[in-house]
Amino acid sequence: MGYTASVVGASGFAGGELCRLLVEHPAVELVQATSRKKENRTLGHAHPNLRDVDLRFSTPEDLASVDLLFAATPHGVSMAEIDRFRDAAGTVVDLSADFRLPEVGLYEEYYDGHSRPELLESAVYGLPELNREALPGADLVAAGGCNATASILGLLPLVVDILDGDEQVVVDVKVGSSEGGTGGGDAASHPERSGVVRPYAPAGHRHEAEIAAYLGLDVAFSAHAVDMVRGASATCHVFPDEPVSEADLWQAYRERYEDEPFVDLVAGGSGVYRYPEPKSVAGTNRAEVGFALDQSSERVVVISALDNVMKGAAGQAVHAANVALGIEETAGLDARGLHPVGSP
Amino acid sequence: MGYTASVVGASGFAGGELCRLLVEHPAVELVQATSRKKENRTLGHAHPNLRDVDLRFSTPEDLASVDLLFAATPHGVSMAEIDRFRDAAGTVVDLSADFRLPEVGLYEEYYDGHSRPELLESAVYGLPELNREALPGADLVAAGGCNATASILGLLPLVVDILDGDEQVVVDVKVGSSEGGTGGGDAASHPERSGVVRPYAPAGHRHEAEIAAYLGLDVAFSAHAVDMVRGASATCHVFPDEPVSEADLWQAYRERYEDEPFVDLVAGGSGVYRYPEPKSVAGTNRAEVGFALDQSSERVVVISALDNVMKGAAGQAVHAANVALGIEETAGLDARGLHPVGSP
Amino acid sequence: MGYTASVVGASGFAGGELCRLLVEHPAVELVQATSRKKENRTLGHAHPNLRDVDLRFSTPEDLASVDLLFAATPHGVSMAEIDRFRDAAGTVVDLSADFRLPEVGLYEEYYDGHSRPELLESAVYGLPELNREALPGADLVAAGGCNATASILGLLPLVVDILDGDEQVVVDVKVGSSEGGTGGGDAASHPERSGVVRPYAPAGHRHEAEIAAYLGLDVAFSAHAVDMVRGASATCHVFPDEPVSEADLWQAYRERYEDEPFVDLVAGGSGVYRYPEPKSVAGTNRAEVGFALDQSSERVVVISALDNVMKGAAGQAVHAANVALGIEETAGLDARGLHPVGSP
Amino acid sequence: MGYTASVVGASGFAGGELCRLLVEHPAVELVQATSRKKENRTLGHAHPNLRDVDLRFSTPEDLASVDLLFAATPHGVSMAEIDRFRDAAGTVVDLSADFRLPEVGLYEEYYDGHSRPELLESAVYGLPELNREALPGADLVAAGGCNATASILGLLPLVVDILDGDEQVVVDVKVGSSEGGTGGGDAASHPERSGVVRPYAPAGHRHEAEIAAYLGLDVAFSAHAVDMVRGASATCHVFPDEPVSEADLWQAYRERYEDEPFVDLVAGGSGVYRYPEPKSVAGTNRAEVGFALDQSSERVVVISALDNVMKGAAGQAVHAANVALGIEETAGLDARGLHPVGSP
Amino acid sequence: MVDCIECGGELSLYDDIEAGEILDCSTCGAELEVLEVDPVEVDKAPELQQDWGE
Amino acid sequence: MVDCIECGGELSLYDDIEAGEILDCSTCGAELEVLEVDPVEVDKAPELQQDWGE
Ligand SMILES: NC(=O)c1ccc[n+]([C@@H]2O[C@H](COP(=O)([O-])OP(=O)(O)OC[C@H]3O[C@@H](n4cnc5c(N)ncnc54)[C@H](OP(=O)(O)O)[C@@H]3O)[C@@H](O)[C@H]2O)c1
Ligand SMILES: NC(=O)c1ccc[n+]([C@@H]2O[C@H](COP(=O)([O-])OP(=O)(O)OC[C@H]3O[C@@H](n4cnc5c(N)ncnc54)[C@H](OP(=O)(O)O)[C@@H]3O)[C@@H](O)[C@H]2O)c1
Ligand SMILES: NC(=O)c1ccc[n+]([C@@H]2O[C@H](COP(=O)([O-])OP(=O)(O)OC[C@H]3O[C@@H](n4cnc5c(N)ncnc54)[C@H](OP(=O)(O)O)[C@@H]3O)[C@@H](O)[C@H]2O)c1
Ligand SMILES: NC(=O)c1ccc[n+]([C@@H]2O[C@H](COP(=O)([O-])OP(=O)(O)OC[C@H]3O[C@@H](n4cnc5c(N)ncnc54)[C@H](OP(=O)(O)O)[C@@H]3O)[C@@H](O)[C@H]2O)c1
Ligand SMILES: [Zn+2]
Ligand SMILES: [Zn+2]
Repeated sequence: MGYTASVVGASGFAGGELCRLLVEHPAVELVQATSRKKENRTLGHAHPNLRDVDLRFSTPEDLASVDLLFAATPHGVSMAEIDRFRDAAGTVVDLSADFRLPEVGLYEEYYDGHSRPELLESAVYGLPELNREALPGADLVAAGGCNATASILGLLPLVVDILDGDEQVVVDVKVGSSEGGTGGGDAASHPERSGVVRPYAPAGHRHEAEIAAYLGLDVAFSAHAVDMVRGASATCHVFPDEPVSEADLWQAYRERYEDEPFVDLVAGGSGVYRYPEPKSVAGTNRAEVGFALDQSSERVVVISALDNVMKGAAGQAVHAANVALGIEETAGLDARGLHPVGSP
Repeated sequence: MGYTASVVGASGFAGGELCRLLVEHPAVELVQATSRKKENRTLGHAHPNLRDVDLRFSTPEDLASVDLLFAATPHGVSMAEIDRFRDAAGTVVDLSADFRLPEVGLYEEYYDGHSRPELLESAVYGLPELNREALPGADLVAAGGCNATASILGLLPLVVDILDGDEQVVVDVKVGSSEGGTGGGDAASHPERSGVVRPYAPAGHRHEAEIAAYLGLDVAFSAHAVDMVRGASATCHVFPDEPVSEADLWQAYRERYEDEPFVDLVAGGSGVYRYPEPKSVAGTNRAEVGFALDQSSERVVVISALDNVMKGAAGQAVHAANVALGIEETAGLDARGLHPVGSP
Repeated sequence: MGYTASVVGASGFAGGELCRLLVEHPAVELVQATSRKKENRTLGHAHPNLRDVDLRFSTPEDLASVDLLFAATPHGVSMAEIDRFRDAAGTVVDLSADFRLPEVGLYEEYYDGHSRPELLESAVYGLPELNREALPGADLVAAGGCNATASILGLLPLVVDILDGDEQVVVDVKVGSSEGGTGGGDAASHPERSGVVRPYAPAGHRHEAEIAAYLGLDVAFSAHAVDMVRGASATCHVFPDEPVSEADLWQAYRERYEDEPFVDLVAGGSGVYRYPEPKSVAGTNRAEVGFALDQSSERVVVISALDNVMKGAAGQAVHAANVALGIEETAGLDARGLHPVGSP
Repeated sequence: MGYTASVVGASGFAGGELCRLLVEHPAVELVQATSRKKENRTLGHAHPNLRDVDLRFSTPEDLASVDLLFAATPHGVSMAEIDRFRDAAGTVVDLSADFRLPEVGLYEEYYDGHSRPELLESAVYGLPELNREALPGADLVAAGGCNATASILGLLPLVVDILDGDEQVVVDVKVGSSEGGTGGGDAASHPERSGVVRPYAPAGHRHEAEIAAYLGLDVAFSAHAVDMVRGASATCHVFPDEPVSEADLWQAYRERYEDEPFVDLVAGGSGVYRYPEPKSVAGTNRAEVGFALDQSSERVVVISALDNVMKGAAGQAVHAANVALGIEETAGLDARGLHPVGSP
Repeated sequence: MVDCIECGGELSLYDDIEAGEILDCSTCGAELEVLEVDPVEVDKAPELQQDWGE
Repeated sequence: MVDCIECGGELSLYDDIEAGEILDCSTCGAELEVLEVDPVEVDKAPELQQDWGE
């Protein structure tokens, strides 16, 4: 129990997941979990899986002094509160988009501007598979977005080994309903959201900026809501300038991910589960990555799948914090998936 | 009640849907419905929605003499039985892939060859929106595949008005479990199939051939199983050589579909349902088509949605038969969708 | 087109379904559909299946003068507005609980009291299977609640033929999410509501009063939310004082329901669909009723299933209006269910 | 790593779950996992969550000599193979019904008879909450059935403290699709099984025998399939002879379960999760138990929820083995549930 | 430490608890009002009827 | 130990492996036939086309 930690926005989906991870984390102790609307209630009031945890939500107005603060609040809150967060904790890990993009120009284009642009340069993007070297000692970490994480993990080996960066790439993503957070409104109600294949932001999605910024690759991105709660699956359709072989692909992917503790290659073969699927990794910090090669069209189809609340949010944040603080990377993150499983 | 009809393969999903349509059709009388495994049982034994229909499955060995025969059997059966089918009925509508492709070469490439290649030329592709003129009087109609139909309906206005045919086009399809028919095996069991985003045939899908043959456009096609029973949704990512405007797109789509009784344009706007969604058209013969324009990447994202068992199979087949026989096009096909609805 | 009709509360689930039925009704013309929040928007804005209907929501403040007014508003609205409703229309059909119970005492016990108790006596309970004789000419009809309707239809033949009224009866109901209407709050969001078997009001449910009032039978009622959108299924566990035989049961049920256009007996047999299931009747005005006999425990298990928005609300209301106005009973209500179907 | 273990039937759902638990168990090492159909394939071929486990299925013909053998095979296999199982292992835990009932008469009534009746007396029923004292040192343990376990855990405190044993008790159970195992046939296919509330064995269910045998209470049992993969929820409607109070109930339940590591009391309050729900405990060995009191009808409604593959099968089996062998009870079983979660 | 007056379970408290605050019991979910703080005394809070999903 | 000839991943083997047996690779799922056992040599197995769900 070396480190103390707080979660701001603990009544939300990402915040609840952070609490779940931290109460079992061997090297971190959760000391504060905030919610304005549920102040004084037990964590179990919001999260039935935490009924045994002896902690009540407290107001984000009074932040305890801790080693590590996770902010799992909506876009805009962290920029407004960052000074208070940094006063409260030596290491701040933000799960929102507020410090993810490296340049203020991108915030002006894709969001509503940025009130603390001077911090963007020092904030460290929190995806260890991309940015492991930059994390140790970081005091402001911005965990990647879930769709961007799925896309980046799928494309990274190609970008490193095979692509120039000017290729045509289409990223078609399918996501679960927890991506919208707890306050989803009409469109998120069960009768309206069940059984959908619902395009949302079919063009011009904000995650394009994050992918471009970190991969140096422009992608044409579309996202669709489908009927699951947890999960994001990205199918990347990539058209390399030169034909590639299966062997080239295996080599690029194996080289990149062989030693990654949270990335599994899954491609082809027989049986029911031949390619990455979100339900296989639900509840875990794992990402599955695989590919297929389309001879005729000289296309590589890369598929990646993860749990948006875990590898796409809370799990990645804890992973990044582990690296930042020098804790064992996989500490608190070794849960295994379930089989069979419906739509976790 | 001008015409008599038989359904071969009536215990299957497409065949059951044909029976549902025909028992309510104002100009057609269903006289035979075959199943080998359920011979002598009532239609309601297989299809609970047909419990009131006073007809029993009979063997496909003895075909009644009728005006119209629908074959809703697996790939390969129609080629083997086509002479018997044509002896039994003046008009045969086949729902399988057996007579869909115009050239035997494509069967050799994508399937296991063809035993009756001489019939391919005279078979008429059954998608009225593409091929209405060729249908009247046709005696062998091949209804389009469900994924191909969704793709073709989405892309057709672009191909006619805007594209050259050499553009990069990615078609990313999401489909429901009924597409696999009644005999799905392990992968189709509820525990394994629930909650999935499962790539199947991510590359090299057979529907590419059908799309290429009828649109004259090579597409890079991938299909994914998602958690719904009925429905196919195609997201087509199209990169025109020249930039296009929203106005160009609206004009192309309106021109093509304005007078189509079964195609609705749905794009943008506010509310929960802004783009095509399979659940809005489930149980109907309607297709929804819409698009979004991605300024930065000069991409058109076309979305189309339909019910694979209806517009993608039985509904299209009845529509084609109506046109072939000179019946009112929409006869028997005017069901409206439901709201709210889960995953029909 | 003999009759004109309005729907108050047309943006809701029951109101939208009324609109769907009325725009296809052969003897009724829909002239007004109200919504305060969506005033001036098209019906299709709320209900994607009504995009082709050329009508916009108007305010309930200005009610057109019509023959028939359906009120599909939350509990309490009809009591407050009943005079305006009756001024606007000769026949009012209310879908809420406001006029369902025959005595004001029951409103005081189960609800928050009643502001217009003098109307309770003249209001006619709208379930035709129970109350057909009282409906012709009725000017205030109160359609039954969905859970009460499922329970009453299941138990009615037993009450009429077999039970004394003092037997132990447990009614265990499972319902879909559309029962909660459009404004469900947190518990109705897709992430929280998916995959549940969630007891709500396990004891002391308001529907007990309605069942007791119309069947003269006290039942011990519990309801559970399960993962479907449309549907209510009641399992009634009944312990007759004297042993009964399967033959007694068949006779009682056949006698009661043989001539009912919207009740189907479904019990036993082989195949996949052996007992009543909500998905078989989703989108229709049909109720399925069946039973099994438990020799050892001398229990009759009655199962009934219906679509809560149809037979449990809008369909029943239109059925009752048909009877009240002397229109063909089944007019506008003959839709058939789908197979296969997920969770409509 | 004190003990070695084998799983017979490891390609099935219960067997796969046993493997998942054993590969993480601190005191047990999994050395053999059998499947006839998947011999030589990796465990990951059947169970994608076990892809990293370095073990292949082997034939049940050659059983390794181990300390502990789990049999997760269909009914009938264990009776036939019990001598080979006991030769291979000092402790056998059977998950099937073969050794669950204490008397051969019950097998003759509810099953097809029993080939090894002499073993029934020495077999120990494996539900620790009921039978903890009998387990240490047991060499043949029969884990309880999932529906029986849910029912017994719900009713046990009432039976111990409040009931005589002659009261009317209705048990209405809702279960997920994994209860049917991997080989479910037509009715288990996704299109047919999705969105159901499907009564199966509404009367005369085999689990009645198990409940009666271990609680000394005759219950009227019905089970329904609903749309989830994992989970069993029992609603027990109990009519005590004398009125009981909430305080009596709390006392009975707290007394019985206060110190149970795997039973949580959940009843009433506010928020979304007020009563036991299977999705809250999915993937865990926990059972939730709660109740509500129905003043008017003098009924106690007890609700219990568990994961059929865990507390209802593999988790209970490992728990029983832990007790039998004197290992820490909770070893290998401390996984926490997820929130939000769909239908795991 | 104080017991829940509904179910008898142990209530988890926090340091700066004040009279008038509402707590929930983690077992039975009961909403309890803090009447006194030293020692802590609670009673059932006036119920906020929350009818979800019905 | 031997590498998968499809993806290069390490193949897990078992003691009494025999020529002619079919193994799957746990990474890429490839079906491999055991050609030799000492040392182990594998090749791609003749493919059993399994068309699921299409
Ligand atoms: N859900 C995902 O899959 C996912 C994936 C990647 C990243 N993220 C990011 O994680 C963040 C949280 O997402 P979520 O899905 O967990 O959202 P959520 O469920 O809506 O939760 C938001 C949390 O923030 C709190 N909050 C809101 N406004 C606040 C304020 N002004 N000050 C302090 N606390 C405030 C809320 O509680 P109170 O209002 O009671 O204080 C709640 O606990 C977002 O930035 C999101 O983009 C989410
Ligand atoms: N499902 C869809 O969404 C969809 C969409 C577009 C096109 N289609 C096409 O429609 C056809 C049927 O598909 P489906 O999904 O309905 O399949 P299905 O559910 O498996 O039904 C197949 C039917 O064919 C019968 N059958 C099988 N072999 C036969 C034979 N040798 N001779 C006569 N009857 C035979 C079966 O009944 P018995 O074995 O009892 O005779 C059954 O009634 C396929 O060609 C499929 O590609 C389907
Ligand atoms: N859903 C079911 O399964 C079901 C079954 C049986 C009976 N019912 C009954 O049917 C009624 C409607 O249920 P629902 O599920 O359709 O509810 P809903 O989806 O919430 O719809 C309620 C409708 O009433 C309107 N409304 C609300 N307050 C109003 C007011 N003061 N004056 C005029 N209009 C008002 C709403 O629109 P605006 O606010 O925009 O005006 C909306 O159109 C309820 O009484 C319910 O008990 C429903
Ligand atoms: N699923 C549940 O929720 C649940 C709950 C409580 C108890 N149980 C009990 O657990 C047992 C297994 O259930 P399940 O759902 O896991 O079934 P399942 O998925 O069908 O698995 C059965 C397993 O047994 C093997 N098997 C079948 N016949 C065999 C034989 N003659 N000899 C050796 N192995 C054989 C099968 O593999 P091969 O055929 O390849 O050898 C397979 O691995 C059943 O007795 C069931 O009643 C299940
Ligand atoms: Zn309490
Ligand atoms: Zn390999």
